Amino acid sequence: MTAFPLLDPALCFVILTTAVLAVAIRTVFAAVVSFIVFGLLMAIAWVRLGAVDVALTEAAIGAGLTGVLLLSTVARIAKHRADRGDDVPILEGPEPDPAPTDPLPGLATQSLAIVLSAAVAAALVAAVALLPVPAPGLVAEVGSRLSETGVESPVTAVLLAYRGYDTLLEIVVLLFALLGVWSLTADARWGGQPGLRHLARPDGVMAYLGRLLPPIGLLVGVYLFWIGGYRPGGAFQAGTVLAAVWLLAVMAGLVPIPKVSGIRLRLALVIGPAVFLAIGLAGYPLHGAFLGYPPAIAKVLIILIEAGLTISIATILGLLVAGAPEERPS
Amino acid sequence: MPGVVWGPDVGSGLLALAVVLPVAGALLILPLGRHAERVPHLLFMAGLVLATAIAYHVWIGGVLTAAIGGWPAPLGIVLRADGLSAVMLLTTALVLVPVGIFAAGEFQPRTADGRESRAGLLFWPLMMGVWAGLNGTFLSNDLFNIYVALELLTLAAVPLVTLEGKAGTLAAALRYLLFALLGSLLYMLGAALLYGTHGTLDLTLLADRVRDDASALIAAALMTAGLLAKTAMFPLHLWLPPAHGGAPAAASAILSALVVKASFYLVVRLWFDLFPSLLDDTGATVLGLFGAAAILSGSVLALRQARLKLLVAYSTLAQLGYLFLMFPLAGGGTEAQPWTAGAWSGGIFHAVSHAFAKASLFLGAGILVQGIGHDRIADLRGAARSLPMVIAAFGLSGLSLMGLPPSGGFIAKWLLLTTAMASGRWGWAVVMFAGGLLAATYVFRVLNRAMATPEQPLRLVQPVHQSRQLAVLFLALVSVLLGLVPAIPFELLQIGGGLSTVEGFR
Amino acid sequence: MSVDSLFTQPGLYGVTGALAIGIGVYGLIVRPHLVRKIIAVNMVGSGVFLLFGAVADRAAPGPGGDPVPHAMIITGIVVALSATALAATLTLRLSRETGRTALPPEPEDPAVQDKES
Amino acid sequence: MTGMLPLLILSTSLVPAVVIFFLPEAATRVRAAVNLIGALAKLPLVGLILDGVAAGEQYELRYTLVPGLDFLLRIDALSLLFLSLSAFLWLLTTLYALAYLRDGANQSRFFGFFSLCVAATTGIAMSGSLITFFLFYELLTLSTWPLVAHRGDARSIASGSHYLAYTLAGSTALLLGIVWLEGQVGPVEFAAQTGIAGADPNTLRWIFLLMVGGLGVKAALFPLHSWLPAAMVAPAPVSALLHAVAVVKAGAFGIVRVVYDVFGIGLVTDLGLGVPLAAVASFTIIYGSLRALNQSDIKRRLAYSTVSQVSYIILGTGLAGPTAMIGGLVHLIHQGLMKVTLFFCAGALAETLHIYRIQEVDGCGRRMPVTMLAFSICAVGMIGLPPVAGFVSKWYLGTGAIEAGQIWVLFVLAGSSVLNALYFLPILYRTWFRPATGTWREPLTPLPAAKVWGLVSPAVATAVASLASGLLAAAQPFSPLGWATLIVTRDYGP
Repeated sequence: MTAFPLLDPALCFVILTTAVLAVAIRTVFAAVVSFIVFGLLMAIAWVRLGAVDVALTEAAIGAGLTGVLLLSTVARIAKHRADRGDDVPILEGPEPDPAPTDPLPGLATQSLAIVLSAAVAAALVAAVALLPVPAPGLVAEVGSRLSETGVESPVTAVLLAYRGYDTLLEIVVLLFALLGVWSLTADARWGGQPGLRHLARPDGVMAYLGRLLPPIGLLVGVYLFWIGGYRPGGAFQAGTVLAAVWLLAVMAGLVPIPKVSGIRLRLALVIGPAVFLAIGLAGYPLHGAFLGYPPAIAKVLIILIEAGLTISIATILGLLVAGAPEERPS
Repeated sequence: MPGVVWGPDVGSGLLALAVVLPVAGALLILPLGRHAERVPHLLFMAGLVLATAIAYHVWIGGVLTAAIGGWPAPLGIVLRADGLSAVMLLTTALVLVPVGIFAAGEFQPRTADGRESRAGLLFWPLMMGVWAGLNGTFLSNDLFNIYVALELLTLAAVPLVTLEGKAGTLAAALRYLLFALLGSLLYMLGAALLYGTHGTLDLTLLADRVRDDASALIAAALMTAGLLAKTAMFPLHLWLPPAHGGAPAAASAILSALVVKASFYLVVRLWFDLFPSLLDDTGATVLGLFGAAAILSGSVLALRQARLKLLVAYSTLAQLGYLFLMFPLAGGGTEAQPWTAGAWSGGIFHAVSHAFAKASLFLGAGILVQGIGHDRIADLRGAARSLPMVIAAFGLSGLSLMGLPPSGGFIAKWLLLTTAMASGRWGWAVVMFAGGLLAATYVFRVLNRAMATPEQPLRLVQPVHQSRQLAVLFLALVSVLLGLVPAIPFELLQIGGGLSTVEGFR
Repeated sequence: MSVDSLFTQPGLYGVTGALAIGIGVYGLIVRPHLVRKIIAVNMVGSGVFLLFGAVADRAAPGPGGDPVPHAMIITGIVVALSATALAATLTLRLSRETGRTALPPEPEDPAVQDKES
Repeated sequence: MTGMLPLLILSTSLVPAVVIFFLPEAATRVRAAVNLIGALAKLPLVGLILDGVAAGEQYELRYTLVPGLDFLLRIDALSLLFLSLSAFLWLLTTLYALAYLRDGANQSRFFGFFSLCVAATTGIAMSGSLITFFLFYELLTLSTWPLVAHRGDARSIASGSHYLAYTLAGSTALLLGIVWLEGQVGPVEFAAQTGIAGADPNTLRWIFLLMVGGLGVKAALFPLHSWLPAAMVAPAPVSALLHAVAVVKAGAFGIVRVVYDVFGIGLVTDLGLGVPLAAVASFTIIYGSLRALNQSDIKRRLAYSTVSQVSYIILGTGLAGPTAMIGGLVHLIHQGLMKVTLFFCAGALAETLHIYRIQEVDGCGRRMPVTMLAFSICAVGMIGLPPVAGFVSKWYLGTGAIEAGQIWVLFVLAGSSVLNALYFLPILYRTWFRPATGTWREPLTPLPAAKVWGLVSPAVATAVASLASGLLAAAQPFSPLGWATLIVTRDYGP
């Protein structure tokens, strides 16, 4: 079915190799890097499976943001260690696994783990083999009612119309992850700025990139947001790009990171879900159901929701990476 | 035609509001910040009214369904409320109101010097998140949507554990989070396999399409394993006590009373509504044995705790065990029993009365910590004198744990026991009796201390506001009342229940 | 059971997903370092999504595919990120407070009494 | 109205209990008033029903908890036997307790649980089904515990735990029996047995053993009795409650119900369970008396005496002939009246003169003549001498044994009477015929008159009642004997 009969097996092999590496490799830092590579390869796999939307999300969020988060975690742990006097270099340094304080599980646990994971994998392989052959799916249903949603991209239709309720809960989940991260602030620092500081020297590469990239990123973000209605793309991908741009600008020292107690920041956090909720409620009188869109204005409503979501997603993702406030409020 | 989406009546339109309300609450509280003081309580009250209204509509009109956005399944997501959902919804709302009143004494969005308080503010949206997750789980008829609701529940619940900023709770919270995440992923995996086989994730549609074959069994096993981990069912249970025992009292109450019940609820839904033909004797027995092991090990561990909050947390493990006895016992009644669905109703009843009793116990422990400065059981002498309402509530809630009348726990145990004896399944009855006696031992171990006269009169280190004590007593009284007026909740429960709730599995 | 179905394109990715899940479960149990546990959970997640995606691809092979699972997977990836962010922050805090980057082998009394910060 | 009366009677004890829990500690007068109003209101209600049941009226209140689990209050003649006893003694015990506990600590808690105990007893008496019985039986177990542990010192707490360990284990056995039975035949109501005889005889024997064993804990049947002597550390009003008004009586009453109304006399005889039950009761009678002999603490001696005396009721039940049944049932009342008097007096001795041991009573007959006269009347009655009530019980039991062809029971009765005499007569001798040796201590300040009245008059009242029950035994149907005869001839006659 493809011009590269060996491409898929090779890709799968590399994916699994990086997976094994991420688990088996000696240092935590290397494990994180392996995982990021694993994520990027997964994105390619998604393209191979014809799911470009998923591929974009996986690259931006699954590999990109997750990777940044994990890297910064490893770096900050190393910094704590260094602050305590355990002489560990910050980024490149091999954070040994286990660290001196961390116990390894016994042989019994290890063998149990092997048996268990092998059993799960085997059961799953069997389950895949058992799947019925004319495969059922909802392709036809999605297509047949696409016109009622006003959007052309089937994935966007699912995300914001057919299963918009999932997406509403999803953005709320994202918001609660941020609240969870914030809840780990020390009391004295509440109300201060999130932990990210600008690391760049004013004349360094970082600052240069920080000045160069934001306008481009902004453009890409807006494009992704707009294109979502027709082709792969949409609020989540756009939000991720905007968040990245914002973080870059912060790290370059171009814009200050806002305090967590700022009202504008709070409003930016809730605007997406709030608009979503409001339009959802408007569905009762307009279309007789929660989240019901009258076909005539469905497209407008969806764009409104996406606009709100993009703002909130960008803000939340950026702040998630920035972490809990570490500066005292002035 | 998407025009007709109000469903058969107004009741269906209310379903989505049960999730909208708490979500809107969280969205409101965040920007309001330190001005948000009264918002949560109003929302809790509104939630109680809403849950009552939904239960009422289920009561008079039977099962409610609502297709969100007017998109029917399998394309869209359908909300569905039967008797079981309504009871869970109502339980949640009724626990949240007193817990909210209790928590107001501890979590004030505004600090004494007028600034915004971290824990005081964040507690409230997190509660709203838990609430939305619970309601979302109870009402959704779509397996993937339930996954999202469960994740919302987890991500709102875990930060509650560490909210007081105590270092000791961090490891507990992480362990909780990892178990919960793995659990949801296993659940999701099962759902993916079901989609691949049947092309839908709607529970009602799936129930018609699922056949008794190996792939369904693999899916069911994965989902069950994931949900057991989230419910803290033996042998995946040890994450629970440190997390529930270390959280602030109001959070512990919600976690132990409600959050673990959400995944239990799903296990019930899966087996009774989706896979009834799939569970054979062996499977049901395995689930029952997990339950039995949880009852015995949880009770014994509870006995050995030195701190009250940990004792109460371990008792949760034991009490969750009873719920899983409904699987081997389902359908065990004989002609002689006039009650239908004895074991099933008994299990659910146990979950509900345990919710009230356990919330009361955790809040009571919180008051003890506040009032006498600690919760070491050995040093509780004189507590019955200084905080009589709290100790009385402890005793009343203890009734439900022990399964003694009058309490909801007794009715639950009665239903389970008669079913066990009617079908000649002695072993399960013996486990329940042993669990009851062990529970009596740990409950009275605490009461004995509290009743004893101290050498010096016990002085409160900090006064305890009357309203907080009343909240504790209220919850305890509800758990007792469930044993006196169980007829209405019992009948409500039966609405929309599948045949398997009455006849058991194949 | 049809073993042949494993050698189609979706079958191949389905098996890859299954194996990634197995590897993740193993890592989750065996690796004590919390960052590695987080990676392991994420790997299980990716495996689950890949398996789901492979399943979806069978319904409509080629570009496009079944959009419903795709939308769900996108949601799943965002949810996974949310959980990762929380777990990472908890790990960070644990490391700062206790110097540990692993969970104690047995769940213990959170010792809230003695270590109030 | 016939359904409301049982509820009203229940609430005369239940409402005061709830109200008292919420009264502040200092509200002494209000507390006393609430308590007494409840107790006083109960008597005319019981009288009304007594009259109605004598005339053949039915009183029933049914309320479905869940399908198949009915809360059922139904008053029959047997209920009333226990109900009127507990109502009458509640009033007197309350008066006594108010005097006894003046100035004590935790009074709201005490009187709240006290009333709750009586409410539970009332419920037990009126229960119309096994499950309703169990409900109140457990309420009784739990509400008695804080009373036993009331003082809060190490001994009280320990005896409270002792009490709980036994009674909760007993309840477990009872519940197992109930659940097993209802698992076989569905819900069981008293006096409406049809299906039970069809079940497997061996299963039924096991169920009987579990139920009687479970109930036997509270009835202090050997070897399940040891909690009762241990519980005498509790204040005297609590002892009165345990020994006469509520707890052991509830156990004995439960056994009567199980034999008469769950299994039925015929089935119990067919299964060969009656004689073994009588044998265990007989053994307990002798054993309790022997143990009482070598107790030097007055309350402990009385406690072992209860172990012995309560088994008379069970003996009469086990013998299953009509006359023996009458003897057993009437002893439920008689033992209650006499034993409560003895405990009232023992408490009065302890409060007034700090007398706890038998050696210390020398000559106190002259110091406290009224109290000791009451004590003596009831001690004589316990021995079984006419004209006090105890004689009537023993007479009926004896003739009933002959009627049932169990001659050996006569030896048990005779032996027990001799033993009773051996442990009661020395006390009476010391009281009346020994000179005061000054072992007791006069209180530094004389007790307030109200307290003295409160301690003495209830004892006098119950002593008079014991005497009257013996003298007026023939008065039909409202003497205890008359009522017991009514029960047996009307409801359980052949």
